[in-house]
Amino acid sequence: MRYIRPQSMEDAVGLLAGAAGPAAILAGGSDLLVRMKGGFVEPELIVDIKAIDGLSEIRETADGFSIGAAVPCAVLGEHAALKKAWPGVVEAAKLIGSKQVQGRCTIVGNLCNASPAADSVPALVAAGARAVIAGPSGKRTIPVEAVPTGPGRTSLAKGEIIEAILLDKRAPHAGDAYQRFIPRTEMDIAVVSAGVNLTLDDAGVIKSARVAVGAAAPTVLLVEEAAQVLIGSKLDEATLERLAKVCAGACRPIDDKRGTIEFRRKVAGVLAKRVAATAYERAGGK
Amino acid sequence: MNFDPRYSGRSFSSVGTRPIRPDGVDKVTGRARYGADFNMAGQLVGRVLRSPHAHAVIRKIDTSKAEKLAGVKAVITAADLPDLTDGDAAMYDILDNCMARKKALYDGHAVAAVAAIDARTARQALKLIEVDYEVLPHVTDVDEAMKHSAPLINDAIFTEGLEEKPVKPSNVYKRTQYGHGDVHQGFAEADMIVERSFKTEQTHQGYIEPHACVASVNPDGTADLWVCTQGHFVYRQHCAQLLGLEASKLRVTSSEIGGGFGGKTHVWAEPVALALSRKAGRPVKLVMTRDEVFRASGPTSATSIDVKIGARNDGTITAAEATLRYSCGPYAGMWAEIGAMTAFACYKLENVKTVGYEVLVNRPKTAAYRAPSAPMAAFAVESAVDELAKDIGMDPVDFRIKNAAQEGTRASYGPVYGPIGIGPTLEAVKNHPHMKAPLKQNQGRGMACGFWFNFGGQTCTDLNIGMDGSVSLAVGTVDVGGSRASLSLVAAEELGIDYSQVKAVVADTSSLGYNDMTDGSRGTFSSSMATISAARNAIKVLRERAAQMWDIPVDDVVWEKGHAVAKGEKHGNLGKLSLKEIAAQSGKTGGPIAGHSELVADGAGVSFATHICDIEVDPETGSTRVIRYTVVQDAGKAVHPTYVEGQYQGGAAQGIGWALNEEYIYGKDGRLQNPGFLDYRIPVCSDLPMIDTQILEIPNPNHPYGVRGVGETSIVPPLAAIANAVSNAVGVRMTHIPMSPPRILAALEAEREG
Amino acid sequence: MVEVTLWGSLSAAAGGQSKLDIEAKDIRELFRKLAEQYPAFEPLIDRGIAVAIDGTIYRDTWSKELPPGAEIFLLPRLAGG
Amino acid sequence: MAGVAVSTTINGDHVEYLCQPDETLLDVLRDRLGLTGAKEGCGTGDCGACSVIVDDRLVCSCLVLGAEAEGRQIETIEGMAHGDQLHPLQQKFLEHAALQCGICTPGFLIAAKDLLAKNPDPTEEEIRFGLAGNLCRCTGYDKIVRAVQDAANVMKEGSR
Repeated sequence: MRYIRPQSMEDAVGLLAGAAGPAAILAGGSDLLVRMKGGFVEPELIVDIKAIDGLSEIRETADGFSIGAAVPCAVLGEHAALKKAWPGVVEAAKLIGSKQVQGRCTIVGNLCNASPAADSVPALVAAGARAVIAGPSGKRTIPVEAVPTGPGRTSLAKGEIIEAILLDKRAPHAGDAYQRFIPRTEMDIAVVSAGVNLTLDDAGVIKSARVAVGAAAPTVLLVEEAAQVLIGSKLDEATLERLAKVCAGACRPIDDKRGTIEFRRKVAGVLAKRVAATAYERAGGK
Repeated sequence: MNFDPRYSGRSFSSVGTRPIRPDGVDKVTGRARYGADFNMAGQLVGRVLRSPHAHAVIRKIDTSKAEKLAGVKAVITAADLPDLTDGDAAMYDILDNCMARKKALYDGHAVAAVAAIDARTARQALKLIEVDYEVLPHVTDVDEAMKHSAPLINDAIFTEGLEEKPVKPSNVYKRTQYGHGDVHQGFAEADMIVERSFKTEQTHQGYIEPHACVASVNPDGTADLWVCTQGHFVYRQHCAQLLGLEASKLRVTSSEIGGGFGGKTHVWAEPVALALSRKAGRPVKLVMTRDEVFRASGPTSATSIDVKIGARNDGTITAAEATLRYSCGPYAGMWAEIGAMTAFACYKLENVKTVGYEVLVNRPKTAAYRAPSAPMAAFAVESAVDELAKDIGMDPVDFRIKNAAQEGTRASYGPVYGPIGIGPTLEAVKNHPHMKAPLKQNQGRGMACGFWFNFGGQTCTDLNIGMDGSVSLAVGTVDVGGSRASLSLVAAEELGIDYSQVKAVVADTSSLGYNDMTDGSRGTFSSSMATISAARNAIKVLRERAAQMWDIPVDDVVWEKGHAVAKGEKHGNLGKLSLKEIAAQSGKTGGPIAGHSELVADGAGVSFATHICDIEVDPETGSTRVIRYTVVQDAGKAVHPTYVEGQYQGGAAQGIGWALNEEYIYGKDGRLQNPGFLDYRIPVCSDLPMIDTQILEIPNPNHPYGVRGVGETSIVPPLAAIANAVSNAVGVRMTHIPMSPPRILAALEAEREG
Repeated sequence: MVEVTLWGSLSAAAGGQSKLDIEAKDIRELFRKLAEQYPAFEPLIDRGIAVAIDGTIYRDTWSKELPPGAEIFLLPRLAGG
Repeated sequence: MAGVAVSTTINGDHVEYLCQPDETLLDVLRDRLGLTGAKEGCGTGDCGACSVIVDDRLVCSCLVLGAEAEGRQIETIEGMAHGDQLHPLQQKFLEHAALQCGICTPGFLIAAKDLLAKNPDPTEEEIRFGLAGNLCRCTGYDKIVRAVQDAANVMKEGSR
């Protein structure tokens, strides 16, 4: 086993692309070290990407925000502009694990771990976030929902590294929100979760919407039909009920140690309603 | 021994105060040494290979590849732990649980172990051990295991306690029955009867410190064991017997212990570590991972309980009956029996009958967990009691007060009670402001009572007085939650000196006589009795020395407030001698001054508690929040009230976790699905409110200061108190613990659908 | 002579009797005579039997006297946490 | 497996060590440096008993590789008191009996120190959520929360 801390993205990509055995990328390590401890992975090479220039920064650009792959989730919560623009994304990132874990874990790691229950992913999907990927054949940018392909699997090719997550600049009258259901108040993995991102017109009518549901299918679901339910409404009671029904219906959950199929369906709808209401309020709707 | 343990009704100057504990500074600076914090020269790392199967015959184990791996110094299997139990069935079960002999009986059962130069090598070696299993059908559910069609776990088990010995073996080890009167007659007299079935899932003590030990066996047959345990003397006996060592040559040192709650009263890894050390010829450190702690140590019983209670319209209970089925893991146990004894212990009953069934399942060997077996029985009984009170239109507290046991009541488990605290705790609850506080929407209030026996047991204590007048107290019960502070207070009280002059330590097995396990809430009860006795013996010596110094008869010297005082007209000018002055002269008056005590601390008074809690339920998700919680419990006499409160709060928190979220979840393959703190959900800080406590002091007549054990009872009422609160919040009776959100939501949906 | 009540699973060891009259002055003598009269008790005594004398439970004080007229219950020895 | 040479700062002291690439910072602290104050309760970041502060961030040392400590500033429980002067949190934990078995105590103290550094005047709810990554099985948290509240008051007065 080797541990290497490259200084440049080129070196990191080269190391990963050239690795003979299994290789792992280390940013926050809060998933990787747990899997190593349990004997589920035994990487031959660990590439620590934290020394790479720019990867530990949040940059505010003309187009929005670029969040480096090595930025711990705790730092997202400390970035006032990001928090103001994308409160749903930040609250999702701040729900992962404990304070201790938030000092280390990253949203890119959360995405690449490819758990259907990952907290930050439904919020990122709802936000329309994109992932910037560096690899042996250059850079590409894809929507975040295209990264996980199933539990523990991603669309990344050998040698590819996500270097940043991009979030758009906010239009006026926009808001997002995220909630998950957990049995305790902290320290749990989402049993089911929902993220909603809304833009309103000047009259408070929803003109665009994205709704994502987590822990309800092998990957996070982007529920187009739910967005259609919301668009054109002012989030009246009937709309919320329809939203709940559509989200519950879109779920393809399983029974496991964290919850039942019936529970996940029902609560997915409940959360979607609650989250939509919060997002609507944040967007300035009443 | 002429020690008089009777309650004296004396007043106190040290006992009842709240000083800082003697081991405190070490614990806040990181210096205190726990099980895994000790190292020896040349130490190896031990690791255990565990069965992935719930039930399998071990056909063959090939360790040859592991033995050849560089850095591996010993590999052992059951063959390295020959059966020396000499027909002692309980010891044989312990041996088999430490290392499976013919069959692996649960997911996590140890089958082999290695000692290697480092953790990585040890892990690799485990992978090189080849075990040939014949996988058998398994059963993990307590009700399923009782069926005739269930896979048989041990074909030598023929249910004991039946009128006739059964012809076929089964998974039911034993049937037991308790009670008196005629329940048929009693139910015939009832105006209202409640009858319900309940289930509770298996929980773990959840101590934060995994089991850890360092074992060193020398070629001359002597050995040392450093271990986190609730009873190092018992561990010595068990390990010596299983390894064929002489007990006196095995020195066991009790490290600081990072929680036990009953789970560190049983040996698991220690005999294995000793066997590895013996084979490798080097010290071996063996520390369980959290996964191993959940899969292989600890858990309490899963249960299935039927309860039937009848009452007249005036609120008098006329009959009470319960059938209790408790899982024991794959070995014999007495868990249902304890449940059957405790179930109705809070009440004055003319007609009562309880039947217990001990059920074998393919889960880890059931271990004691804080008032073992009582919380589940109390959950079933106190739920039914609440429902019955509601059905006849009586306030639940008044209903319980009307039926509460009192001095002279024949307990449902047999004997007649002396002075007890159930009535006073109920009266205190009735008058508590918590009971009158307003509730909001979706909130409910529940209350429930709990009982635990409390134990005493064999206890040995040494009290040595230094030449500077300071006192060292060596005790043999383990300090699991501040007992060194309490025992120092007791020594100071009895000697009449200041707390700061006393320093208590837990002595190792070679430095002190035998002490029973620190269990049954006995630590402070038993060791304080032995400390009082040791102090009285020391005072006798102090008086003799003072008499020598004054050259007067010892009968003329009395001990008052830390001083020898010469009594009588003729000694009027002698004044008094302090403990310090006498100690300073001890070298010239006969040598060191000490007091020893060895006794059986019997007569631990039974203990009762009543809890109140407010719960808020989210009717859309089944989520619960504990809004407010109050514990009222009898302590006899609170020696260090802060640590008594701590016991009340800690027990309540464990009960809250059990009631709401903690459970062992097995897959269809018989494997434990949640062996970690992520999915075995013990309460976190933000889950709980402040836990209010009220200490009642109804003196125990069998202890000089009136002390009763306080450690365990506080976990008994919460399951029922919370179930009653949830029921009052949402109008649905919850009969399955834990009341996790999916279970509550399912119950609510069922109710809505009618 | 004291009257001893056998409780729980213990009565089976005395052939189903739940009450016995035994001439014994202390717990030690009680156990000795029980084992003599009912050999099935011997392993149970080895495993541990608790004696309740007028409501107070004794687990190990074999020297404890049995006062005449006292209510005496034999119970299985229990585990604690 | 090639060892990694690490040069770092622990409790203000310069420290150098060689560790394996898969060895955690917790293993290094406990097994190589003799700093056994941080405890391994789970090894998976779920209990907080191994909490340390790395460059002003509270982390679980079981989820940090020893190799990652290169060039960092690490604070452990062993560095919390100044000489014979206990930190106010340590003193208040003793006074309030905010520990029973004490195995979680080093982790709680480190986490509470980090909490008060970032929020000197926390509400009860902020304390409870701020310490939710640290499990205690003995106390029910009541006395821990009270000790942190009391320490916060003392520290505020001290800084005035």
